[in-house]
Amino acid sequence: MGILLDGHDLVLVQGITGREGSFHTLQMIEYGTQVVGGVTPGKGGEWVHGLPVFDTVAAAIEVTGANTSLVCVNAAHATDAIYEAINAGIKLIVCITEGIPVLDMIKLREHLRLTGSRLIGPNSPGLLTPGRAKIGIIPGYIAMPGSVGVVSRSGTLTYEIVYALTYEAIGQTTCVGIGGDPIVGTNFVEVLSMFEDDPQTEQVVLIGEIGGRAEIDAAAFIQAEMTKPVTAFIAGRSAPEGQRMGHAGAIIAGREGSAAEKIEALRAAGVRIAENPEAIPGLLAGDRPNRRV
Amino acid sequence: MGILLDGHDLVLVQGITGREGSFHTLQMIEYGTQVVGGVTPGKGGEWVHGLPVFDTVAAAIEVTGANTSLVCVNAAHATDAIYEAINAGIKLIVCITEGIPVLDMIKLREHLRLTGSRLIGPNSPGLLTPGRAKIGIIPGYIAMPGSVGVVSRSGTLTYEIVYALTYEAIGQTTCVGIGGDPIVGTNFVEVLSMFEDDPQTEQVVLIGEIGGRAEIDAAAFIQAEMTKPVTAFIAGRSAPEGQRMGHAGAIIAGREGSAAEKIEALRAAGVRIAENPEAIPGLLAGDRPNRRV
Amino acid sequence: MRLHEYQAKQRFARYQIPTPAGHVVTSPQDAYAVAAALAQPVVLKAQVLTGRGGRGSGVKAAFNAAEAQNHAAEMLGMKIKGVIVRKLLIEPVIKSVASIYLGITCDRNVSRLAIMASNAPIADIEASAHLQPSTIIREYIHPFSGLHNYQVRNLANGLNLPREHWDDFTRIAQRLYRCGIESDATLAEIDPLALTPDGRLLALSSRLVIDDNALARQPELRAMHDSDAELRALAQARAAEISYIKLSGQIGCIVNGAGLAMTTMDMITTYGDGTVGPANFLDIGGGAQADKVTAGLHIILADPDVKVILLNIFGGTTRGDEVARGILQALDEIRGEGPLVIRLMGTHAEEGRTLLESACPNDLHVVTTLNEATQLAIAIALGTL
Amino acid sequence: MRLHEYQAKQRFARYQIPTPAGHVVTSPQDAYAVAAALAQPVVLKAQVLTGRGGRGSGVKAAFNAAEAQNHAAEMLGMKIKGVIVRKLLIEPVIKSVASIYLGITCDRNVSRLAIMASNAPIADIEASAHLQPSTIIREYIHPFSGLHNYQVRNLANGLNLPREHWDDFTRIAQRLYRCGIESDATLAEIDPLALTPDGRLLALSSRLVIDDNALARQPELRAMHDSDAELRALAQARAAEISYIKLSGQIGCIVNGAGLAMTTMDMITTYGDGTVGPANFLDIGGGAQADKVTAGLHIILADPDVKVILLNIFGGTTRGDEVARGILQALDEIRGEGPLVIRLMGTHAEEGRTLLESACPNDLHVVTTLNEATQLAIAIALGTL
Repeated sequence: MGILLDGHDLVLVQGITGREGSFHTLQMIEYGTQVVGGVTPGKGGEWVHGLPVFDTVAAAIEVTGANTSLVCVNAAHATDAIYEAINAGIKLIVCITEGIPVLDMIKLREHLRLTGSRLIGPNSPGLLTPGRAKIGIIPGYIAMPGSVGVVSRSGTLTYEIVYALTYEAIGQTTCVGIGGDPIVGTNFVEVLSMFEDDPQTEQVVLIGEIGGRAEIDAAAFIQAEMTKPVTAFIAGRSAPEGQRMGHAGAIIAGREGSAAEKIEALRAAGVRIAENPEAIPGLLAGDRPNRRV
Repeated sequence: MGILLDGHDLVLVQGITGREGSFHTLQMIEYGTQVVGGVTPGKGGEWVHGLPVFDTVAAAIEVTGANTSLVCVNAAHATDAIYEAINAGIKLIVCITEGIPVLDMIKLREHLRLTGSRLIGPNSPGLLTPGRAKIGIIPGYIAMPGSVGVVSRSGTLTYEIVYALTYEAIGQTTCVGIGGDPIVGTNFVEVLSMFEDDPQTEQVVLIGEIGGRAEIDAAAFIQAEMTKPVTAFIAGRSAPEGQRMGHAGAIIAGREGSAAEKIEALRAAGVRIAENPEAIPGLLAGDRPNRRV
Repeated sequence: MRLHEYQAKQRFARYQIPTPAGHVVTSPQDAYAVAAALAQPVVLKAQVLTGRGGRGSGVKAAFNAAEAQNHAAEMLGMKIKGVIVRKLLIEPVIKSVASIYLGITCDRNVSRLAIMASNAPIADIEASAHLQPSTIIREYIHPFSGLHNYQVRNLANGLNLPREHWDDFTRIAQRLYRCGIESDATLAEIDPLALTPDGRLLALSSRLVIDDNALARQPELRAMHDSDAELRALAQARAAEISYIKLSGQIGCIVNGAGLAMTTMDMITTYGDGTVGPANFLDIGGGAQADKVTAGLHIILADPDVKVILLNIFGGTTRGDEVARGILQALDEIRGEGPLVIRLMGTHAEEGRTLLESACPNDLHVVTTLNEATQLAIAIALGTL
Repeated sequence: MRLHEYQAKQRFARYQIPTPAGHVVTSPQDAYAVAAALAQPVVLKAQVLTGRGGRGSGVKAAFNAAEAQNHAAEMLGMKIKGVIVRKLLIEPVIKSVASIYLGITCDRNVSRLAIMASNAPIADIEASAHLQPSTIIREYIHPFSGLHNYQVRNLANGLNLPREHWDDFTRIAQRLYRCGIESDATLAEIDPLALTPDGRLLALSSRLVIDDNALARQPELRAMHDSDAELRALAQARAAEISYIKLSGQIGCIVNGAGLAMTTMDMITTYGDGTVGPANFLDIGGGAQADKVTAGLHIILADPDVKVILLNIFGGTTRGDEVARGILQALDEIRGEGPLVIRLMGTHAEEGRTLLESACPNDLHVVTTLNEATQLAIAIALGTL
């Protein structure tokens, strides 16, 4: 069944009438996700792909019983949409929006601590449980059901690696993009812990990058708490110091956040390190069928 | 032993070098309170009544082991002092300061919810466990040890009533002034609940006034949860609507907050209502000695 | 501290909340000039700080400049609840196709600000903050994360406001919130917020009440206080930092502590039995400082209704003899006339009472209990002593 | 987005943070005039936006106006890390008896802002936010209740700052905090905050870095961006909303997605083995829009170091044939020269690759895997193909 999605997910799309929102709503429906409606303030009463659009999240929940939301709203309005979802009682919120100011995220992070809602992202490709459902923009065709959990801070790099697994017929339980911003709602450790507890997941692939110490914390958690094998790839080994590498969060500050430091910590925790994405399938634990799809 | 003070209270006075701070520190020491030091920023290293003065609460705790604080700081700096106490780990804070802006208290109240600290006040005379200790400015001579818990929103009116009890040789377990502001750290219900749980307390006197619905909430709690008899006095039966009666919190807004409404609710909860303060001793439950002190 | 409507609107304008193009005048001539310049029907609003002013006799409409001048001549100098009208706000009459109430105040019962909106006027927002009539839509504002746009949309939705006005409404609500917060307002309201035939939202009437406790850090707002527009005694009390409220009875009260002051008032009312009552509420604060007693006596002696003064002091940690000396010093400064009942309690109160009795026997009655004090004052007021 | 030091100081001045009386000049003559007017020794600081500018060759002291003019003549027009110096900030030399570092930045590991102070300069505050060297005093700022005065006192206490300066220090720290918050700064620092012989605290050097993501709501700050003072390619990338960093190698990279772009860069570095490397990091964002490919190609073709371009696109939900048509359109617009390796993956990628191969065979190599793409580009750069 995978993590985070539990089969009773009734999904709302905030920003459903936008170009992206509408496109990805269709993709999600086609993949099998139970999308039950959307929210666009001022457009309540319209219909998108046969789904009702509401003015407010509260109204959408009342009618549809939604418990999960994809926030597909531009950066200027994204935190408002997330607060609305939290305060209306949505339990799982996935935000794909890039470019939310860091001071807004600091506040939102604190607010999240005080509520029972979980945020994945922002600046996340979302999450996908192969063959079952997806929330976000991860392309469905790259994945197949299986027993590897994937967690990542990247977007297309994640697709690359998931595709490489699928190409080698190695399926996944759930693929989770936690987002590339310096402050995100859910971190590596939380997702690793879910994979550890998930009976379907047999091993985990972690895709990290430079910046911050999320991977260092992950290494500590893996060493102390995890029984399942972990294979990792860290992007940015050749990145210069002090430069933001595309992702707002991908920056080496002084001695902190370098790929070398992270690789060292993960290795010390018993994690196998891939030199490049295409090397990951070969590093996985166990006897996996090596046939082409 | 009474409530709130547990005999291991090591008290700090924030604002100890001020006129009021210094005066009441001495009064507290003379009453038997274990005052262990004081804080006045910029005056660390001085001594007041033989007690060391520190620049910061953190330093004071480190040296003295203080776990309780009296905030005796003017309104412009009082919330800063309270945040300092909370964040340094002080568990019980009594604030006698009058005139803290309501927007500051709204924020502080929310912050308190998220921490393990309790605030009594602001605009409170403090608390006193007769014959044992006091924190604040309640005069010691008005009280005597006994079995009546007293909780009040007022200052001198509390003295009046405690004195009336003592005059009739009716002693008290603890006298608690929760403060006369619209937003306070600890409300009637919380103190009533402590009295209910306190084995020494046999009955309770509640001194309320117009404004807000703290007494209505108290009535609901008394009806639902309390086994001990409660006697109440509510000030402001003749107060006009829409006028602030001295205390920032004492104002009748529309139909809400009138003495009549409160008296009715308390009566309905089985509380005896005194028509004037001097009538309280006569209304108390049980056979009390009626001799003069 | 209440601001005048024109002051509140000036403040609103700084936060880009749209208001009618108004002007304040102090003479009928200026009223003519302003109305002539506006060249359309106008409304004249008396600027006084008594209760929920700006309504009733304090508001008049005029179709032209001459009529405005006539109204102004009538209104300027008239008294509203005892206060002389010195300023008029003149604004164009605005046509509206819909009226919205929008206000922010503190709901003390949940320790939060509440923003409320309604399609009908709300008579008393502070009361409504807790009471929940179904015609009022309400959102609580989180003290840390503030007012969210979605909350304003919830209000707009509840009001059935046409969607083309949602953005405008959201901007105005956010500005009202910012204005309120940054002004330390305990009440910030627009009543009504009018929807004009050409589709604009306009704050026709506005009200800002500033937290007295925050005036020290709001020097600009404090300076806006117009003590000419409130009762003289209130202005004096404010200056002396004592709390005073005029009532309709004959017994002037000076008490230390708000709860005790209310109790004194209540007992006079009860024992006075409809014939005699308290002339005022007056709280000089927890201590018993001589200068506040002096200021209190000044205010009460100026009240023609007062037949007897009741001074009720519970000394707390202050010694009774010190309190007594303070009272004597105040009486000495004042040299007022009329009977005075003094009830003095607290540490060393007996010494204090002795001091008072020996120093100043004429018309001065020193007692011990609250009951005695009240009943004696009532007897004096009734002339039955 | 970094501000110039003079811009940061203008911003500081608005928040009443005391700074030296500085002026910006663009000519030696003006430098003379400013130094003459200041009538005391001055310091000239080149205003360029390269790394931690305002240090090293970019700073010169002058004892008098003539010397200031000479220095200015030398400095104006010189290059610092490839950027021409066009503006100098001239300030009086300030004597100081003590120097304090004071800075605020985000500690992402605890999701909070941290305010840090030290008696020694902090080389890299963002790194120090998490690392905890004992010479740095630090307080975390609660996102809701903000910076408390007591926290600033804790800093002052830790610095052993004489107490007579605590109030001043607290005011400055609170203003720096407000300035930072209201400017959406990811870094606001004063280094050093000097204590002058006459007992004032003065911000000698200042640094403000604005969150790029917040520029939309900071129009005033966005307008302050000086694209003349940074590398041309950076300014172009900023305008096209793509992320670009110049590196020292020969293979120009255009990739969609930051992680994939870094990975491409890493693989070139590894396989290039010290001989060949990436010429840049360039992320056109998650999608694969033609206009961003065009902008990326423009920037890379202007780089004389580039010998071959590697375009690595993983299409995600975008169809491969659409991506291919976008690339062809971009190439058509650009009409640039030089070899190009294209790796295209994603849905319908094969159709896309076929389209690319058939449309534009000269110097264009279409491949499937990351390994192939990297090694082919390296071979071309080395001339071994």
